Order: sequence, then C-alpha cells, then structure tokens
Amino acid sequence: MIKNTFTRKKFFAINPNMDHSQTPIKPNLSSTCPSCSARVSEETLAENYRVCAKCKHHFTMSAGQRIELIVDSGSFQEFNGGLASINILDFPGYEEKLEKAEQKSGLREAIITGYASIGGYDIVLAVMESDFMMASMGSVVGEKVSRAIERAIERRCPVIICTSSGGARMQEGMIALMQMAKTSAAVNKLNEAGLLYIAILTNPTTGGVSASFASLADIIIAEPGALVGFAGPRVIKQTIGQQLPEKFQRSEFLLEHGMIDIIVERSQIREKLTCLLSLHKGGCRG
Amino acid sequence: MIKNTFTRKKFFAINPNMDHSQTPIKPNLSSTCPSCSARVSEETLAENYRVCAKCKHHFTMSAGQRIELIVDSGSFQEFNGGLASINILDFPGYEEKLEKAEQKSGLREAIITGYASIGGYDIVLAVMESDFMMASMGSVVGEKVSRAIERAIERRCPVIICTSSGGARMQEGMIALMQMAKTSAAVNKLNEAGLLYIAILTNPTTGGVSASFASLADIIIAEPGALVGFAGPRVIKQTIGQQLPEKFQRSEFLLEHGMIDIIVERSQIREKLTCLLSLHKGGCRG
Amino acid sequence: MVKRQFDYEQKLKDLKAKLEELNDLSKNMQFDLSSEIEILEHKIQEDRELRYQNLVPWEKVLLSRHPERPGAVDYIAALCDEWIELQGDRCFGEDAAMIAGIGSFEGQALTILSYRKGKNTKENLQYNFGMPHPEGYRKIQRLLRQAEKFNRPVLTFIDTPGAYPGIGAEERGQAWAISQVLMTMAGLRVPVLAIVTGEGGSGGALALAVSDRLLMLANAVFAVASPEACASILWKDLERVEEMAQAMKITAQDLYELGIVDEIIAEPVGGAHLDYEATIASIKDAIRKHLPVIVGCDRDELLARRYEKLRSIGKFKTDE
Amino acid sequence: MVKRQFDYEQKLKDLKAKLEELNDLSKNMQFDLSSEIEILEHKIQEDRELRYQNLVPWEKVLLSRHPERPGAVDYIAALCDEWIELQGDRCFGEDAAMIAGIGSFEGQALTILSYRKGKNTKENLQYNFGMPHPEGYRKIQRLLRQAEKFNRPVLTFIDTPGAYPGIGAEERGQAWAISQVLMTMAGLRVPVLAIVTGEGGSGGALALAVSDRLLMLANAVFAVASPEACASILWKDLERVEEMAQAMKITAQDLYELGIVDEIIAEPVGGAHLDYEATIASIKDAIRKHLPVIVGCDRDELLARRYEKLRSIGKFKTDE
Ligand SMILES: [Zn+2]
Ligand SMILES: [Zn+2]
Repeated sequence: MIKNTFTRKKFFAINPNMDHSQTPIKPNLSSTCPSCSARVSEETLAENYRVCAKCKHHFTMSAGQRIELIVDSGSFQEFNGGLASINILDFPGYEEKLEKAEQKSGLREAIITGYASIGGYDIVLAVMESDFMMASMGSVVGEKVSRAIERAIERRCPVIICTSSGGARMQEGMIALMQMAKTSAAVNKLNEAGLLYIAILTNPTTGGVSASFASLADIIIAEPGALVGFAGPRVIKQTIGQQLPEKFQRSEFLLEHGMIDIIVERSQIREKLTCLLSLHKGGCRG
Repeated sequence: MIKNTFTRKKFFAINPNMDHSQTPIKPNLSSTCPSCSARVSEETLAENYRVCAKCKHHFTMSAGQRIELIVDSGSFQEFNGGLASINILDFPGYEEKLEKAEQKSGLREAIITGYASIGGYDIVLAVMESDFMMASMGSVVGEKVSRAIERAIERRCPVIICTSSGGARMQEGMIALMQMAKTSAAVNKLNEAGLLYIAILTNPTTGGVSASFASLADIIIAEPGALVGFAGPRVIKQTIGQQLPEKFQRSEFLLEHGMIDIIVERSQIREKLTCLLSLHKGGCRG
Repeated sequence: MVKRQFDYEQKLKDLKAKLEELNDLSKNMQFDLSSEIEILEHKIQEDRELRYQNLVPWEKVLLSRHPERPGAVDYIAALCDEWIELQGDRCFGEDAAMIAGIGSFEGQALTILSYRKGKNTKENLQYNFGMPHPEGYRKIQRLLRQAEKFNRPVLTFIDTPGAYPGIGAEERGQAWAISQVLMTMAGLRVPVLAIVTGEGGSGGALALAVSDRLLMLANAVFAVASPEACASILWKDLERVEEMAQAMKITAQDLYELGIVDEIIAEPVGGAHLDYEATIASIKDAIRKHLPVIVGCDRDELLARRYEKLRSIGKFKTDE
Repeated sequence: MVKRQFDYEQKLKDLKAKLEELNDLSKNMQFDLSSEIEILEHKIQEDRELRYQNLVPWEKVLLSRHPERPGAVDYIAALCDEWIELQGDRCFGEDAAMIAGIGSFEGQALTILSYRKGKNTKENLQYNFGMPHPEGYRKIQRLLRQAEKFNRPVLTFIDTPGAYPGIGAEERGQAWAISQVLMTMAGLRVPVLAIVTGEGGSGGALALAVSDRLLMLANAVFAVASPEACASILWKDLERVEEMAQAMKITAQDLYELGIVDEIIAEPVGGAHLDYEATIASIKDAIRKHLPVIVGCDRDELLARRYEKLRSIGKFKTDE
C-alpha cells in the first residue's frame, strides 16, 4: 500500500511542473448558496464537505478536494500526470482554451489518475475536474481512464472513478467521440478480469462520459442532486418544446428510474466505499 | 431426415394405442366466427388454415392440425408419446379430469413432441394442445419439453415449440410449478449448446408457460391476435378494478411493447420457419 | 365460514385472562385454587404445543402471512455485519417490492436477494405488498450476473403473494422478466441458497427459489397459486379454501416429502413472529450448515447437481 | 446565409434547360450552334465531376442528409437473398428508428443492425427521423448477444442524427443503453463490419460503429456532434456552421487520414441518391473484400486487434 508519500494537504503535487495545492482555496471568503441563497463562508463550506448546511446543496468540489475527501490521508500517488492535450485537428482557438483551462483549474487536463487506498484497501482512482473545460473528454481523458483501468488489471485492484463532464470535447472531433468506445472497451477488459469498478457520479455528468464508462460500473453511486444524463436539459427542452419535470435527470430521479444503485452524501462516502471494498475483499474475484 | 413414414393425413398415429387422426375433424359442418360473426363452413376453414376469410380471426387449431400446418408432409415422428399423468398429490377429481381431457382431445397429454423436418431441415418439434385441460403444464408437459430439448442437443438440431397454455396445472401443485424451473434449465442447456430455439406463441399462452420456456426462445413468433401474458386478463381486471386497454396482451400489443420478434400468419408460417432455419444453416452454431 | 385470521393466540390470551380473574376472585373469597390453576395452566401450555404441532395447512397459510412475521429486512439486519443495498434494473425503474444487495454473513460476502413486505399499511403500499413488477425481476437478474462476476454466493429469501398482476407489469413483460431469472439461476456459476420464510406464491415466487438448496421455515407455505385462487378457479367456491389448502400440499412438511424442499427450519412455538431471535438463530444455523457445503463444491459439479435436481422433479407413468 | 440544401444538381438542370432553349432558338433562326453547344455540354460535365471532387464538408453534410439517399432498407433489400426482421428489446418496446434482423449475403448469414430513416414525412415520423430511444439500443444489445450465440458475423449501417433527446429517452436510460452497446461490441466474439452510409451523429451513432472494420461512403460524414450544435455551443453562432463543418474534420477523407475509418467506398458522381444501383454495387464490393478477412480471422486475434485499434485512437503529448 502506498502511504504517507505526501502530507494530507499536498497529496497531488506529483507533477513537479505544477503545484495543484494552490488551486482549491478560493480567495473570496463567502459564497451565496445557489439553491437556498444562504450566505456561507468558505471555511464553513470546507468543514462541511462543501455542502450547504441549510439546504444540503452540494457545491462543486475540485478534483483535489475530492481526492482528499475519499482516500486515506496521504495515500494518493498520481500517475500519468504529464499527459496533456494537443490540437490534433488544428481547431481554431483550442490551444487558448486549453491554456485558460489550465490556469483556471491548476491542472494539465480534466482528470487526475493515480493509486490510493481507502480504508486500507488499495485502489486505482480517477477524478474528473469540471473546472477544466467542463471536464469534456478528449484524447487525454480517454487515455488516462484507459490506462488507469489497465493499471488496475495489472495490480488486480478495484477502480473508482469520480465523474463529472459536459461530454465529448468538440475541439477534438471524432477522436474525442471515439474515446467513448475506447474507455468502454477498457471497462470490458476490467469485467473479464473480474475486478470491481465503482463510479461516483457528480454534478454534472452528461454526454459522452455518461454514455460510456460512467454508466458501466458494477456499482453506481451518485451525489445528491447531481445532474446525470445523455442529452443536456437545454437540448431536450429545445427539441420537445416543453418544460422539463422537476428533478428531471437528478440523482433522486435516476434512483427512482433504476439507473443508479445508491445516493451517498459526501460525509458518508468514504465509509460507504470502505464497506463496498471490504465486501469485495478489496475488489478481486473471490 | 425422417420422411414419408406416414401419409400426410395420418402423420400423428405414432402411439399405436391412440389414433389421433379421428380428432381434428369436427362433426358440425359450420361455425360462427367469434370475432365477426360470419358463418364459416368447416371445409372452408380447413382450406384457409382455420382462419376466418372475412376478418382474419384465427380459430383454434388442434395440435395435430398444427403439426400438419408446419412440417414437411409425413415427416413427423412422435417420441415420448406414452408419457401420461398420474395423480401425484391424490388431488380430488384429477383422474376424472385427465380422462375427460383425453376423450376431448384424443391425446394422452397436453403436448405432442417428436422429430420432423421443415423445408428439409431436421428439427425437434413440440406442440401444445389446448383441448387437453387448457394445455396446463404438469409433470408430463415439463418432462416432454425437457426431453425434447435434450434430444435436440443430442442431434444438434433446432427446437420449435408451439405454445398455448392456461398456466401451471394446479392439480399437481408445486410439482407443476417446478416444471417452470425445469424447462427453463433445459433451455439454458440448449443455449450453451448454441442451438436455435423458435417459439410460436398461439392463443392463449399464459401463466407458468409464458413465464418459462415460451418467452425464452431465441426467436419469438406469435400468431395474429394471440393472447399472451403472465396474469390472465380476468385476474388483472379484478386486481386493478378497471377496464383493460383494447388489444391488451394480444400479439400486436406485445410486438409494440418489444416482447416478440414477429407476427406471422398461418399461411406464411412454414415459409418463415424455412427461411429462419436456412439462415441458421439448420440451427447449429456456425 | 372461512377462517381469515389465525386467532389461537388471542383466544389463549382471553383464556389466561379469565384464569387470572378466577384466581383473583378465589383469593378474595379466601378459596385456595392455586394448585388447580397451576394444573390448568400446565394443560393450556401442553395444548398450545400440541396445537402448533397439528396446524392444518390453511392455518399455516394464515401464519405465513402474519403481518408481524419477520421479513427480509429483519433477516438481513440480523445476519449481516456489513450490508449495502443496491437498487435499480438499469432499464426502467427501482422496484421496492424486492430488496437486494451485498451483505457479509460471518465473514462470507453474499449477494442477498429477496421480496420485501411491509409491516403496516404505509409500508405495504410502498412495497406493493411484496408483489414485484418486471423491474424487480430485472434488478435481480442484474445482480445475479454481478454475483457471478465476483464469484459471490447468492442467498435468497422468499415471501411474496406473487408477481403483481397489473397493466404496466404486463406491458413491460412480467412473463419475460421472470423466465429470464429462472433460466439465469438454473445456470448461474455460483452457489445459491434459497429460504422460503413466509408465503411463496406462484411463478413470481419461484424466480428466487431455483437453487442448490431450498430450505423452508416450518410454518411457511409454497404453492403453485394461492389456495383462494385455486378454490375459485377449480371449484368455483371460495368457501372451500381450507380444503384446497390441504389438497394442494403446500406446507414445508408436504414439500419435504415431495422432495422439493431440502430441509425444514424449525420455528418457535406459536410462529416466527412471536420470537424473532429464536427464528433468526434457526436461520443462522441453517445457513451455517448448508452454505459451506455448496460453497466448497466444485462449480461444474454444483451446476450438474442443480440441473439434475430440477430435472428430476415430476412424476408420471409411461405406457409405450 | 448558410446553405440549407445542396442544390447544384438543380442549378445544373436549369443550365441544361437554358442550353436546350438556346439550341432550339438557334435552329429556328437557322444558326448552327451544335458544335459550340457540344463543347459547352462537355464543359458542364467536366465541371460537374470537378465540383463533386471538391465538395466542401458542409456540402457533404447536406448530401449525407439528402432525403432520397439510400437507407438501411434499400441496402438490406439489395444485399440479402433471405431476410427476417427481428423486433423488440424484450423490456419495454420496439423502436422503429432501428431496423435489425438476420440476412443472407451471398450465402453468408449476417446479423444486420442499422438505424432507419424515412423518405417522406410519414415515414420520418414513424421512424423518428432515425433517432433511437433506449429501446432501440437494447434491441441491438439483445441481437448482438444472439449473433454471438450463433457465431454469426455482424454488419451495421450508420445513418442517424443521433440518439433522441427526449424525456422518455432519458427516463429510460439513454446513456446506460448506449454504453452497454459500446461495451458489448468492444468484446463481441464475432466479426463486426460497420459502414457509415449517411450522417453519423454523436454517441448515438457511435454505438453501431465499434467494429473490426469501419468503412464509409465517400459523401458520408461522422461527427462528434452536428456542426450546427458545435457552432451554436462553441461559437454561439449558427451562421458559422459551414466553417465549423470544415474545422471538425468530419468527412470520410478526413477520418481516413485520422486513422478512424479503414476505407472509403466510392459514390457515383452527384451522390448515392442519384444512382442506387452503383452505390449498392460499391457497397457489395466493399463487403466482399472485408468480410471474408475478418470472418477468417482467429477470434482471439480479432478481439485483440479490435481492442488495439480502439485503444490506439487519441493523440496527446507527454511531458514528465
Ligand atoms: Zn443552501
Ligand atoms: Zn371472422
């Protein structure tokens, strides 16, 4: 088990070129809850898993915060952190977008992958970062997910992926779309190897990611209130020309419609994951 | 291929104790169509596959007539014709019911099984007979279906079953219910052997037969207007206390709801089966 | 008049109350009836045990349907050190009439699948009286395949009046959903232990009973259809339901004799609902006895035996 | 102003009509312009061929969506000596936006799976403009497993604007249905040949494109999302759709160069809809060429190669 390689607060600084630790803490000292309009200080938010104490609204979490939330302290060891996107199609303005995304998120791409442990169980973890171009899936996301799965197969350990995505990355055209097939093929290999795959769907998970590896997990967990679906609500509203039902495509709606196994609050997630890993004896075929 | 063992009109007289050929021809010379109230002579009916020329209502067919309808002339060779029911549970009145059923249908039980060919392709065929206690499934039906499937596995040829049933035979209690599991297990073996199984659902196919081998076929054909479902319409009406939608549980309804592959009229059935057998090179795995 | 409730316990309670009154009264009047009353109490106790040893099938039907009878949730809570409920068929809906998940029983991870009944009106409505829609069976189907992927044994509890007979259920292929579960369980490459804990009604209950071992609580019943349905269909006489319950051979004892049930699990006198702890202890013992045997069995042999067991059910004559 | 229809053929027709008028007029006036007109006609013909060799991507989008373009039904009818359509997902419904069945192509039985578009308003409504609901993908899923059972190769045709974005589709798990097909096709133990015949739009189209060989008609397009959607989302400007179509690299030629498409199938000059026979002949040739190779390939090797092909798609830099 990889442990204590980093201090709790700096677990992600694997790539020496990039110090992720600067990004999560935002300068503004208080925010307005988008759901109940309560004022909440960043400090209170941080203490409360970035959940509004009043209405349970789940604020966005950075990938770094999420890793800290779920893994054993200091156990995260990033791999493939150096993979970065290139402008394959010479798509106008893509380089600039990538640069901005890097600045905004402090990451090289929309996903972080690595080894970690949860409750003492070794796992491979991938966490998407919506601050990076809405965590759209291009070559790098597809490649890092596939490599993460392949590493889990090598080590015979479970895979946990925290998803959030606006879909395929249009700037990479069909190359981006094909990442759906590539990651689905990788999940198929994981299944053949009899290894556990848990997906944690967070707000929002749509498009190509929802219709590939996100919905192929053995066990699908969703955060309360997360929007998950193939088509975005705006597209649907435009197509059908009518209002959408309340809670449409939200976790609670998905649970009712049989699409997910369980809704877990952030405060419970590490415990639930530990329980699942324990029930799967770490994740391998009995 | 087994051929010309019998003349076309006497294909079923395998069991020397029983001359089935007497039964199909009914004494009354004309009937009233239950759907459009037209008067139809038995002769016209016989010429027209027992389908009302006016409204396409499918009159009940005896198992013997159905065998004649679908197999190559004279190719049918019955097996396990001697299997007959006993009163396992000492259920009051069961013997009398069996005797009456035998008299009414001219058969020993609610199903005939045997070898046959269709379009020159060897098959194992099972045909249920609703004149025998509404073709309810007891030990004998379950046993004959299982044996038919096992013979097909031995010979590596496809299985075709024409179903019609009121469900499990209550007089045999749990023994009857368990035939659902037994026949489903047999179909599982057939799948493992990679052999083709075609079900032809005829009016009515309900209860334990619908929820076991009838709905487990690779290709599910239904006759027009056939009632197929798990719960009978009367039970449903009682339970929910409201009228049922028109065409509820009928073939056309089932097709729309994705439960069957295709509706085939009697005049087309032999041709369609031949085509399917040809497309499956007789029915074996490529 | 058909008995709709098994009210022996109530009558007994009344009797005991009367006895108490008698005792009080006699004390007031300075009579000493204590030894007589003791004898009476002893007789009552004896009669009770005898009574429960001689329940007629219909009484067992009533007991098996007792609203306070322990259900899946009680067993899971008592059996599992760890438990995670998993939901949904990934197609259409989550069916609360079935409960499914992964639990750990004394260190052994199990996929546990069951019907779920309520203990009060609100729960009954929520769980649809334990009558599943196709979504329930498709959830089971999904989790059976998951159990197979992880080579995890399956434990099922059976307690349902049957699959729900409704329009939506038929529209979405109740028959198709059930048959898939039957076929999947027949060929499932992990050990399956099934326990009938309450009423097992029709094909909808059979779906979870295809197994390597089928056990049954002493007062549980398992029937091709409810005695009510059989009486009304076969005899057109709902009043003869007690007689029908007898004729159908639906008790654990009958089914053990018929070779369908492998073992009967004892219940406390008066029925499982009077003593959850004792019932759960019996069930635990039964699992401890049977699970290791099937878990230890070679998979090919296990499947061959499961097929042989199913294949051999049925009695008939052959005259060729 | 964005071009909404590819009207070159209409303009050509107008031009030819004018030429005819000119000819008639000159004859009336006793001029002999026949040699000049012949030269003109020849030039027009040359120009036409050149024009079609130099279509811009947006023009190909318009051609690929041409209402008279041959569709799945045309190909199946022309290819198959025998054909049986199979319907239904066995769960919820039959989706007419997809057509599926078993056909025989020159003696080889195939499971054929495709989207289905209409050629007129009535058909378009009936087939939902070729946009499937989850039921469509679940029908495909079922028939993929069936193909595997019978070791029967799979042929797919791709021509769809994408999966339908509607309430019911989301309620019943569009994303779940599509991902299952993607995963199943990635690991399917039979050869899969896929042909993009019209427009391939988004993940809803990708579902049938996971294959051992991906072929594409010369005027077909395949895109991560429609150029309209991309222009409106990325550039907030629907007027720039032609430019977007160019930037996205969606033509057969682009995708061949990117290594996603294995071969381009030639179309008759003017597009497939002008000459069904020639189009079908090209498609037949392509199937004759590719199918035997993948059918003859060892299954394990086929699957390893399929994975390798998918796995290798993607370009990025590494700086560690
Ligand atoms: Zn709030
Ligand atoms: Zn008529």
